Amino acid sequence: MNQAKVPVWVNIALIPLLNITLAFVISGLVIYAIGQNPIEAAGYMIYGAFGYSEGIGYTLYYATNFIFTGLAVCVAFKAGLFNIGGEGQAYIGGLGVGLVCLALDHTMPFIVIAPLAIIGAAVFGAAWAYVPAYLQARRGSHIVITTIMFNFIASSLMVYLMVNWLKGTQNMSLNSRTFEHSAWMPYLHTLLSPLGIDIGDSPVNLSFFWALLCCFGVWLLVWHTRWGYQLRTLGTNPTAAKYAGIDTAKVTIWVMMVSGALAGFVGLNEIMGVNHSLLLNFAAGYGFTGIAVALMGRNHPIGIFLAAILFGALYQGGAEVSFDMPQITPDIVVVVQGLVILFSGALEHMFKDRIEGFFIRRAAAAQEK
Amino acid sequence: MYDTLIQMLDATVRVSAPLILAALAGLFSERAGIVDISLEGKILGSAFAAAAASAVFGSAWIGLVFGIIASVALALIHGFACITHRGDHIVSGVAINTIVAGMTVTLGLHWFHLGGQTPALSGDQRFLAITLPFAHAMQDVPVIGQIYSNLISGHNILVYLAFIMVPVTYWIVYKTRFGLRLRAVGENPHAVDTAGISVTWLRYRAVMVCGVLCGVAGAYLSTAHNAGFLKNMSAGQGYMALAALIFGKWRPVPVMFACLLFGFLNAVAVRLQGVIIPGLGEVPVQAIESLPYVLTILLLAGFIGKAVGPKAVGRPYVKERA
Amino acid sequence: MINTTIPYAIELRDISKRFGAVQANKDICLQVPKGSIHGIIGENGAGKSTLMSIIYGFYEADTGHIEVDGEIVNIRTSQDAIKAGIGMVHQHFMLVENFTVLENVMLGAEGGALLRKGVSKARTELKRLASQYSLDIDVDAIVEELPVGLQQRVEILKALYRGARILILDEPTGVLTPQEADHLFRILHSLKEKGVTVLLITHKLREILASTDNVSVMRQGEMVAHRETSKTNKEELAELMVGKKVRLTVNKEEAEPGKVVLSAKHLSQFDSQGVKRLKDVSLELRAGEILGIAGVSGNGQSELLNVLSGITVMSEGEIHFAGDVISATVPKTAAQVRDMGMAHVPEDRHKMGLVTGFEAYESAVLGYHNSPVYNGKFLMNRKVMLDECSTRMAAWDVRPPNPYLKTANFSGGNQQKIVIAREVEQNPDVLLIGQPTRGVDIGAIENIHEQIVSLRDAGKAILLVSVELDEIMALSDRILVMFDGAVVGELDAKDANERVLGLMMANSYSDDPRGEPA
Amino acid sequence: ATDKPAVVYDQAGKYDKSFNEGVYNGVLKYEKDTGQKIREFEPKNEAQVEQGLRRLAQRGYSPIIAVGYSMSAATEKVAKDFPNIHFSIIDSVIKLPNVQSIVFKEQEGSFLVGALAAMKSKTNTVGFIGAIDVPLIRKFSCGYKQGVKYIAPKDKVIVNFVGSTGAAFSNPTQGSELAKSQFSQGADVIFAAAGGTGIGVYQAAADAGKYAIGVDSDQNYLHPGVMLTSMVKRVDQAAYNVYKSAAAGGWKPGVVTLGLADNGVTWALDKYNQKLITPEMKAKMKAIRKDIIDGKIKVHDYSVDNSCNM
Ligand SMILES: Nc1ncnc2c1ncn2[C@@H]1O[C@H](COP(=O)(O)OP(=O)(O)OP(=O)(O)O)[C@@H](O)[C@H]1O
Ligand SMILES: Nc1ncnc2c1ncn2[C@@H]1O[C@H](COP(=O)(O)OP(=O)(O)OP(=O)(O)O)[C@@H](O)[C@H]1O
Ligand SMILES: [Mg+2]
Ligand SMILES: [Mg+2]
Repeated sequence: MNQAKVPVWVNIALIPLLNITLAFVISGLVIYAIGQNPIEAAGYMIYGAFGYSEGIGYTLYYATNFIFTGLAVCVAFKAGLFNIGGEGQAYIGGLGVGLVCLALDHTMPFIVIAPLAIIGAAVFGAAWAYVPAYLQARRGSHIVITTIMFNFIASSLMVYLMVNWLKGTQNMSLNSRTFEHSAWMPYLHTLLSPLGIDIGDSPVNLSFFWALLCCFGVWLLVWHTRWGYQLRTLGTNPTAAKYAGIDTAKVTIWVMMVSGALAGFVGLNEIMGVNHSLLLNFAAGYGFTGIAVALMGRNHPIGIFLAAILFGALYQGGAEVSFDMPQITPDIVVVVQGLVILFSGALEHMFKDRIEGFFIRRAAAAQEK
Repeated sequence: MYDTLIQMLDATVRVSAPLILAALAGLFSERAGIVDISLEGKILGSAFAAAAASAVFGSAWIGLVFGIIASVALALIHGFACITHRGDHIVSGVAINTIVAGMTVTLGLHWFHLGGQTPALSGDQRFLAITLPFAHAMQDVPVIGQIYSNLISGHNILVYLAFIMVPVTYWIVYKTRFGLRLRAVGENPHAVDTAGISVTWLRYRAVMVCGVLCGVAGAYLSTAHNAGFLKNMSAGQGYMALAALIFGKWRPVPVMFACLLFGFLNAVAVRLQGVIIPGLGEVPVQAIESLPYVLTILLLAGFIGKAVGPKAVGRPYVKERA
Repeated sequence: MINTTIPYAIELRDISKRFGAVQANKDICLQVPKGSIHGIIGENGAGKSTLMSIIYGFYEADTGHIEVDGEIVNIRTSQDAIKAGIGMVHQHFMLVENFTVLENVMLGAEGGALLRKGVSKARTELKRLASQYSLDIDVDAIVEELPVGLQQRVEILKALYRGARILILDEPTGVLTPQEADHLFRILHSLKEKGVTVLLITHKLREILASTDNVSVMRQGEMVAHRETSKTNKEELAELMVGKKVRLTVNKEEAEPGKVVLSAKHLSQFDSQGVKRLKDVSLELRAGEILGIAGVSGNGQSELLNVLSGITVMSEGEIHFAGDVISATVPKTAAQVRDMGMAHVPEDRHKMGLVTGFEAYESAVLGYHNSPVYNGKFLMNRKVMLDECSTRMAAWDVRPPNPYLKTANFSGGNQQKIVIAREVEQNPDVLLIGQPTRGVDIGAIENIHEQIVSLRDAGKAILLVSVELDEIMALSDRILVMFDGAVVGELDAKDANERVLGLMMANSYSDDPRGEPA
Repeated sequence: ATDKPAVVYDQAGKYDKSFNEGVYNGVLKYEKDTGQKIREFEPKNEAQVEQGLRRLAQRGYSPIIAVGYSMSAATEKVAKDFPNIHFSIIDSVIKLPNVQSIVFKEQEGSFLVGALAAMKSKTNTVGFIGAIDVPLIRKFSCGYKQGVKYIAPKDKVIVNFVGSTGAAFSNPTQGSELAKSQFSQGADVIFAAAGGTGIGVYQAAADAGKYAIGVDSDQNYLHPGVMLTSMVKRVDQAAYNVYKSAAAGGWKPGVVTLGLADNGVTWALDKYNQKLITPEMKAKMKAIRKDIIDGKIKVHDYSVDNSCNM
């Protein structure tokens, strides 16, 4: 009821803008404090993230990962589950992609490999989420603990597999052999260059569109199917879910598997899209950042998409800043990221309540006249 | 065999100490209804501040004070976001962890020019092992001699502090006015509010206590267990503490046992590396590494049953009911 | 009408309060004489709870001020209110459920930084209060294990323990049996004799007339009338509240029971602690009749409803329904039972009947979300859901008739209408209905009762669980009484009266006229 | 090509107290000696490795040093796209006409310090702590074991690894626990090849009055009297030489293998550990070194057959 009186642009533009601005002002102070020029840094950052096509490509490439992990957190969250295991699920999802590619790249064309790789990512990611989900649903083991543990186990498993089974023979490097081209997710720039469009060499690839499709899919699934209805009921009122005859254990398990599958798609972008070989540590914190992405995006696909772009820009812009201003170390960029999460995520109400109150009062006053 | 056991238990004590401190910190916070995923960040922040101050002022005690100050400051940020501005607890926690991860290295580089590390600490800059009275004399007494002189004696003061904090926490939570209110506010803040108690101030006090304990945990890492700060040296201990907190169902003594279990499993895993199992050959080191996690999961699934946290945990307090 | 020279216990002047766009209280003035019981009535959403919350310092008024004993007090927090001698029993209890009674009472009045001293003091004080006002309670019991009646007693004890001289009760009898309610009013009267002033909010005019000295009526945020209780009557009050004439009795014809549609045989149910909550309950439900289940809440009615509706699986016994046998070994889920033609209005709409975070049209399909009516091949059909919801809102006079509004933002009465509409409109063979009018104002009650009766007249079988004896007696054709998980008596509605039922509910009735209270 | 030198560190960063820091020291020395600025980049994740290389190549930086085996895939890709830019990769082999691959015979250096450890050990037990159980680390441990066995065939070598995540390189706490565990099993000299985690190992040795062996850079100064020696991998020298030869127009593609003979790997003897090394030990080490260089002692290279069968 309250929201109705507040103009839409206030909520979707003004308030987020204020929050981000404040985050950047504080970041500027930090940068200033270590003797660097914050304005210059901001310039590099914005230019690096959005200023030219290649930079945009990188931003989108990072955003792809964040969309996947953000959606993964979101789906589970909607069912009242806190999936902190996106990291491990992404890692194992990548393993699935890698195995499909390694098995088929010599014999099959891309058209065959791509859907199988998607299935591989989904199945492996889902499988890694299945055990915690099962234990939560049937044994009451707290999902936060089990998913934390599964993140660690995923790392050990991957090192074991890479070192003992999957490592390429050529050198010390812990990569599998490089896939044949048939198992490469096409880059957008290779797709566009025949059309005469040059967008520079960036790693953004077809996975980005798959991520967009997933956004849409999650939106449909969660808000427009009965399955989504069930999971949202479970998430907001478990007693009502029982009353409604919803099999809560089953929904819990399936939700977590969908969540794991979504996280697993990170492997698509990283393994098939960019690295073209199986390797260690490609999940690189995307799973954890996905938590912030999902919550900042208000657990809605559109919000998640926007938050993912923001984080993609921070990653890419951050790399550019430290490239051009070596004194701005990657660690400062991490601080900036944290401040953005703090001010536009955790402190989102700081301005919101006041500004909304202002508009509501104005609307009410107008009504009375 | 007996010696090995004692040594493993000794390692358990060392490794569990910061977990216990951090998990008890989390207990105060979560009992008050504030989810604290930023234990990790507070430990790291305090580890840095403690090592930095200790290096500069030459005293581990001053380091400890600064560690606590840093950690409490972070706790207040968390409180400001979650209590005052009803922000999402998890987002705030993630934010704090991220900020600290970057900030410690940035400041370290800026101040010490050692690549984000603090100078190595020595002597008074560290908390050193304390030998309890008669530890040497008791050494040769069968069974208990070993336990006393090798297991109980010979730790630094923060280890003893960690273990003393368990009964102290129990006492505070169950036997004092503050504890009663603390437990109440995590279950039903409305009840606390209508009883004429400020929910905000109560929760702030809880997160500050949390900050103090995390501060000690961080100082332990950099000025007692190790001798200096290294980037990301908390290495996920905050998350393990959180897991222990849930494992111990938000109760001080079970939480301590959960921490000891994690510590013990770690000690076991360390010993088991390279062990050859007849018939199977050498167990891959990665399997041994995962052992603590796998065992934890099995225990959780087998015996612990459902862990139900404080009812209002993670939910911002708004006066009108949902 | 009131002597102005004696200061009032509490006086409100021009209190206004706005929530966003909603003017919850507007220029409210109220004077409550010392040592009186003052009733406040009004429709759902009239602003009663808001006003009381302002007095208790839970909300801060936008304008106006409060005087206690003739002096202006600045009440900004509950602490200020407590200091001014005001205590409040909230509509939704403000208890820490996993605390003991003692801990709940002490919370905020611990009497020192350590609990130990305070504990012994609290024990003695509670013992004194218990004997003075007959408020007996096991102080070491865990609150969530107590029946609601006793939970409320804890709330009252909390207020008295803090030395309240003005006691506010917001809909205190909504969850009580007549005996419990009587007991409450006896307590209130003895409080009154000790000089305590009582402010009482209730939807039950009977209680107002029986127990209060004065009554004030609120409508849409404003105080619209004050009456001396002795000089008014039900009809006038009802009209003041709703703004139109209200029929206060249920019109219903004699039942014409048909064949048995549901029979339950020897149902028993153990809870997770292994306590037997339902004991060997057998019953038959016929088409075209309303079977009332009377009983003090917490005597197995909820378990009975849950077992019958498939929410929990019985431990023993079986149910014959729609040509099927449901038993512990061959259970059916709530969804299956629903498909077989059973609808269920749960006792607690917030916990079970609705998802308060959903928009109304989504809550309006809860339990039927799998129905082909609402589903296309892959997606749910929002348009159908919205249209249907709008239609029903109009038919059931849900206010506001906005299917997009969040369920939480409807008042209790309107939420209840959404639930009942949903279940009734499924045209079920059997309708289980728990506490249909709890917390609902009289205008809405009239509507709900009419609907239940017309459903019966359409040949449906209805099982009605209610702690309101008036409701049980007005609606039922046959009445079962439950006590401690078992059925302890069965009556024809014609033979039922409040005294008999009340005694049966306390399990102290015997057919032998001489041995009346056992 | 124009001489615009650059370097991309791996994700551990240039202050990792060992490998990257070694390169960094070479960079510093070169900057000091020539006054020429070297462009540095520290990536934060996999993607930024390639991004950094590509960006430098685009801007015409050459030669570009890629630090560490984890960068080989990215380097290979970028090098293919920029055939005119010179790349030097450390610890990995890439067969491209514009890539120089610099690899070290870690096994030889490890053999030496293993021998020294065996000579020093009174308990006939020595330890090895690696960060992650990966081939490169196994190359260290394999050489170390051979060295120990060469001196004392019956001596026990306890091998432990820290973990499987990136944190394994910066977890001094676990390092110190592993060290304490090894000490309690009788070890009195521990060789740590675990980046920042080693700091915990050395500290534990200092606290327990035992010996530790540093890795990559000369770490003897960290705990004089405790650090028995360091297995120095002269990445600093290697980096320095890349820039120097490039400046002189002498940069060449192909594989450069640096072993004992080239002083690419060695054991550190300086004022901090002088007192720990007796003249006999010193002489023995000299002899072993010579034998390895002369091929009299064959040190098995783990990476040849992925096994440590001696
Ligand atoms: N916390 C709140 N936020 C916004 N609006 C509110 C809030 N509480 C009450 N209101 C508004 O104030 C009005 C009065 O609500 P209140 O709860 O006082 O009614 P009531 O008379 O107690 O109703 P009932 O008989 O159902 O208990 C409501 O119609 C609602 O619109
Ligand atoms: N958060 C809120 N925002 C807006 N309006 C609210 C809010 N909470 C309550 N209300 C309004 O307050 C009024 C009273 O609601 P409330 O839930 O108190 O009804 P109730 O009859 O007291 O409920 P119940 O019978 O279940 O106890 C409703 O009209 C509702 O619209
Ligand atoms: Mg009310
Ligand atoms: Mg009500």
